Amino acid sequence: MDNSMDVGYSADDKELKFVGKRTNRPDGVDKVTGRARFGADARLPGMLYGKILRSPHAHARIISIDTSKAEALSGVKAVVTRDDFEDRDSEFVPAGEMMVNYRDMVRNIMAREKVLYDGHAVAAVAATSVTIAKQALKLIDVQYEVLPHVIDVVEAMAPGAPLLHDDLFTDGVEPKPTKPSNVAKRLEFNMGDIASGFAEADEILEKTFDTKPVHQGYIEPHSCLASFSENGSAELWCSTQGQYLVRAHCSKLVGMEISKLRVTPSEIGGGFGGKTVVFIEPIALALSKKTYRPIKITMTRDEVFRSSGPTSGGNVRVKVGITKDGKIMACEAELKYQAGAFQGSSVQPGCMCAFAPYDVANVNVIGWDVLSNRPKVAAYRAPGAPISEYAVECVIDELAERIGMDPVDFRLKNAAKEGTQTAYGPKFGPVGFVEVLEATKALDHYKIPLGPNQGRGIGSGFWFNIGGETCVNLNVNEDGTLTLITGSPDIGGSRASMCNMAAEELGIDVGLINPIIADTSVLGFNFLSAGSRTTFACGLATIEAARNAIENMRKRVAQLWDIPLDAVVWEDGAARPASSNAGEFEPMTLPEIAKIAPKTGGPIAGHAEINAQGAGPGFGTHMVDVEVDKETGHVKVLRYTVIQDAGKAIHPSFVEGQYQGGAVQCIGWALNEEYVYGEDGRLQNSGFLDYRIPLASDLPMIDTKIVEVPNPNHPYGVRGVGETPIIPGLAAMSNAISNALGLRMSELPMSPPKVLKAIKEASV
Amino acid sequence: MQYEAPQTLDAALSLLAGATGQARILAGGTDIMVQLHMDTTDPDMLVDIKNISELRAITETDGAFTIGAVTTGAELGENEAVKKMWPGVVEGLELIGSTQVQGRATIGGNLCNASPAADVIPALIAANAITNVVGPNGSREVAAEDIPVGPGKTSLAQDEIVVSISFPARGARAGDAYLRFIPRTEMDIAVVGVGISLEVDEAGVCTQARVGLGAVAEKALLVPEAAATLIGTSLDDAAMEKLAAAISAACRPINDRRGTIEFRTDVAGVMARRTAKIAYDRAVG
Amino acid sequence: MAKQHVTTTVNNDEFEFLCEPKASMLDVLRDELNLTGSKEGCATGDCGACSVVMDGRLVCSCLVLGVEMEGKSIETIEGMADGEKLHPLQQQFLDHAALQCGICTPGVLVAAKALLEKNPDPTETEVRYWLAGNLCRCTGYDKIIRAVMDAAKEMRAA
Amino acid sequence: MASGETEMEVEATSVRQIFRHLQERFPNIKSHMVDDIAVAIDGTVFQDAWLEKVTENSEVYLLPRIGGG
Repeated sequence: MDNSMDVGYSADDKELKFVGKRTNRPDGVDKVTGRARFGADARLPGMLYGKILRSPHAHARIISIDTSKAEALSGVKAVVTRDDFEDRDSEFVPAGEMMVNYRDMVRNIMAREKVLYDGHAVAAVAATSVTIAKQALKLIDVQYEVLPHVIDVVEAMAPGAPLLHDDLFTDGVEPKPTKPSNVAKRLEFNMGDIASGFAEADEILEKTFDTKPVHQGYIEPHSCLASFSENGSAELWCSTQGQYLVRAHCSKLVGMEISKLRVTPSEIGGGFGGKTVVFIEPIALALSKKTYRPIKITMTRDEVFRSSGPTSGGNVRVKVGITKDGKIMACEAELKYQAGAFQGSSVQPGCMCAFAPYDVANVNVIGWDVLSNRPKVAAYRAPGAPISEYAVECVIDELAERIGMDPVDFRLKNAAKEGTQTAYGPKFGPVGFVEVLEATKALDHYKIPLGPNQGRGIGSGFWFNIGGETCVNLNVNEDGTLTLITGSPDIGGSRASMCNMAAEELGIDVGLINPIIADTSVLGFNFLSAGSRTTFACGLATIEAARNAIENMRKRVAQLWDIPLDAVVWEDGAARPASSNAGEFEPMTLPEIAKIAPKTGGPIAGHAEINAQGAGPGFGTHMVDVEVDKETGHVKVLRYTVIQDAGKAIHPSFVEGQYQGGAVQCIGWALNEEYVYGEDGRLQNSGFLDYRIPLASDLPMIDTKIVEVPNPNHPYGVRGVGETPIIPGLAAMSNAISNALGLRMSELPMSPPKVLKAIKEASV
Repeated sequence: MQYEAPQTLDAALSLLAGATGQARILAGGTDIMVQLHMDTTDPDMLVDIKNISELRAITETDGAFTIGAVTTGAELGENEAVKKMWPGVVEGLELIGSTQVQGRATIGGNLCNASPAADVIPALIAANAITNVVGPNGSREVAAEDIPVGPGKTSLAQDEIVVSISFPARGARAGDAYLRFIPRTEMDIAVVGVGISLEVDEAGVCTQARVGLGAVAEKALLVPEAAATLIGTSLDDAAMEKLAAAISAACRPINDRRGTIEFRTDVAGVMARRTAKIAYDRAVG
Repeated sequence: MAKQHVTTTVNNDEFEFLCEPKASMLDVLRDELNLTGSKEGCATGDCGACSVVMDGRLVCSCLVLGVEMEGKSIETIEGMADGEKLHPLQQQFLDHAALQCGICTPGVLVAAKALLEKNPDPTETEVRYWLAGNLCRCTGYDKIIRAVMDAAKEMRAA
Repeated sequence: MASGETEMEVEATSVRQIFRHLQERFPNIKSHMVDDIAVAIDGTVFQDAWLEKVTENSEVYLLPRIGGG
């Protein structure tokens, strides 16, 4: 991107008409009438149904796969197994989200030498009906040699643990190990002198925390519809956070040129990071390539839990030293994160975020990326950060209590601000943590007296936010309306935000802009709707496209008026002479310019192809009041407030929505959500009955306070808001329960059996 | 699979009697539909009994209620007379699942599904409810606690149908209640469930009591030794402690994804005390 | 597996179709009648995304057999708006931004409508418990509850 | 950084030039590591920005790429 892009004006110096307003959501009516088409809502003539055979074992060698009986069943049109996917070399390539190793990915979508987790795909069938496809799966004979398995992260690191890959040697340790293990990687971040930092501390607290893997829990199961043509090209419709990443992965896994695969994103029924990778899409393409018929695959809810990409569970040791007046002197942490069956957990961002909210001179963070017989993890909102920051925020809270300091004051005293050196690299630019904490202190919520068995907890959190590759086209239509074409799936109202920004730039009514989410053939590469980038990065591109369209319209008018381009300005949706010196001209409105466009050089559009840089970090704090039933361990959430720096809320309703949704995901993660495995290594709660996400009846209203400390790298100051809200709540909940009970818990979820056990142990 | 929806009890009985292979009765379907989806049941015939009028009726004779087996939670919740007399039974049925499930799930279905954690069964046991069963050889009466024999297993033959459930008439100073423990506030399967029905004399002393206990054994249990701790008391603290102890002693739960042995045993006692208090307050009036 | 002939009414339109005895009403609505507004989130009655009203009762269409639709009257999300006029609940959901991804929205709206027909003046707690079987992962329910309360108010005033 | 070095001065006018210096100085750095690195220039984070300008006194930090959910 051209970083010198003239930002024009800051959010403060002009009355904004649409930015910051609660405008109508362009896709809203379709979504309240059932018309909107999500992943499973597509169908094509001649369509076949795909079903996937999945491993019943946590860990087993595949001796043989016999598909002959299935293939012989009437109505079965194709069967694919590992033999239908070409092996890939082990090579890490950047593919957007994280570094990707296609050797692993080809094994994750279809097991090769071994099955590595309960639910790992082994074969897939295409048939004329779902019923026949399911029958065919039962006819596939897979011979397994069952191997010992390991589920827990600490057990997986122990010597002698069952090995998932005998060619995995820990990266990042010296000397390089000669024996394989389940530990893929060690990483370390250092700053200052940790030993002398602790030496200067008056109080030191060291504790170890445990969290369980949780699932993003989007309500829409993965679904796709693939159609391969005899000419070697293919179309793919799917529910994804990034059609371009789907295209990149699928073209590689299926073996086709990128230009020949056209991916259309459906409306997406939730993702939260879980729809940033591919599972069923390459399989549908492979089945379609065999049959030249459209193939639809929709996961069941059971498959979503067993076979998609939940997030890591983690084991985190934190040690923090402070002076008696509350200055943090040294911070140390060791993070062990589950990656699942293949390397690549979110331990790295977990390490980077751990102490980022605080201005500390001496920091040491060590991370371990650990494999076990679970599905390969995917991102889940601020991947890695909630786990490490939960542990840190619990320790911070307990230390504040020890020295008798208010938990908000303690954080304020140590809060990162502009110029603070982080342990992961940069010094912060302008950030809003202090403003967030001051807004927290000012809340009425903070002053409400608590009753018996009630407690209040605070937690804070940090996420980087990101930019990335983005393309936007803005077509000026002949009637003066505009079509805004972006490549970022709208996962929570982003179309409305884009229209707000475009309308603000163009000086026209927001209702004149119709936004479209494009398929991969329309625009250049767009990164995912993830990492809290969409409003920031797609917003930047939208603004640039709007300014480009304005410039093109000014050019036409300058030519018509026969005056220089810089003598034509754009104001309130019309081209006007810059001053009376430029000449006497009636302003030309956008519709007027559009109407005569064919006669002034042809259609008018604006466009932007950028790699958005300079995302602004996001800080947030959650405050929660709970009441604990001391006889049962049941926790009731009484009040909840989210305070977060948005930079600028382009559409406040959807910013609040991100805060509220993130907070409730925190409540679920903190209280009840967890993957439960049996002794046999099989998942025991692969449905919404026993994977207990919060219900409407479990919750109070979720109050929000939007703080706005503008990001200087965005014309309106946007930071991005989607990730940060899932970080602070885990510790806030833990600290609230601790406060209610007068004891400290150090594991998640704080489900009733665990809370009751903690109460009983404390009373002994 | 063949689906039949007979209009009369006789037609239903002859379908069941004539079935080759496995025939299952479809009431509200909130369990069978899940089993069909998960491929854990594959019956040859489903006999939908919801169109049979005797199975839908709610009648009262001198304070004794008979509730048709396919009465749904939503329907029972709208019946003020039953709610007044047997609030605990209604609570048990109404706690099952969501509003949506309430529109389907039936009292007879919940009983015959024979889940150890079924919500209505402890309440039925406490209420001393009698199940009216018909089969090819005529009708018989079975105590509610004798219907389930293990997880998903009943004492009924494949060709028998539960027509209705009868509740005895009782005195003015009587009350019942059902409470369960779940991790959330709705939608969960009971980790522990306790139904208690009792009667008191004019002085507020408990004269009769029955206690049903769910989710802590292979089937819902009648716990007479727990009931005995209440009789002759005004549910004072000492009696409540004895009740909790008796309940915990009756528990023989398992560790599973919903709770631990230790937790279930503890919380069963807590739930029993709370349930008894509600039932007592209702009895005293 | 012999299919059975079923005649039913959906959103006041009569339909006839042949139904596999094991197919759920949700499968029939989506695959036979092309009414894809009802969503499958779980197929086990745990998420409420497939909520419809059958003969006046709110049910999960995944927990009803397609063959049970015989002679019944079904209301789905597709029948909620009156021509181009949205139902007050639909409009309030838009005004409150009570949806993010929108996958749970049809089920929530159908369930909320059933509530307001039964209880025009529900408390917040009553709304929360009525909607406990409608999972939403995006919103934290806050704006949904506000939208339902405001729609109730609007409908009472009408 | 390799061989325990954590700070160095390089002459460069762009991010790409900094990466080239690094690879010359530490030949063991694999190309994917360079691909997997973001930079912070005077407090602002840049990812995949080879052509981004740095000035004489720019403070440049290397950090891992960041994704998100």
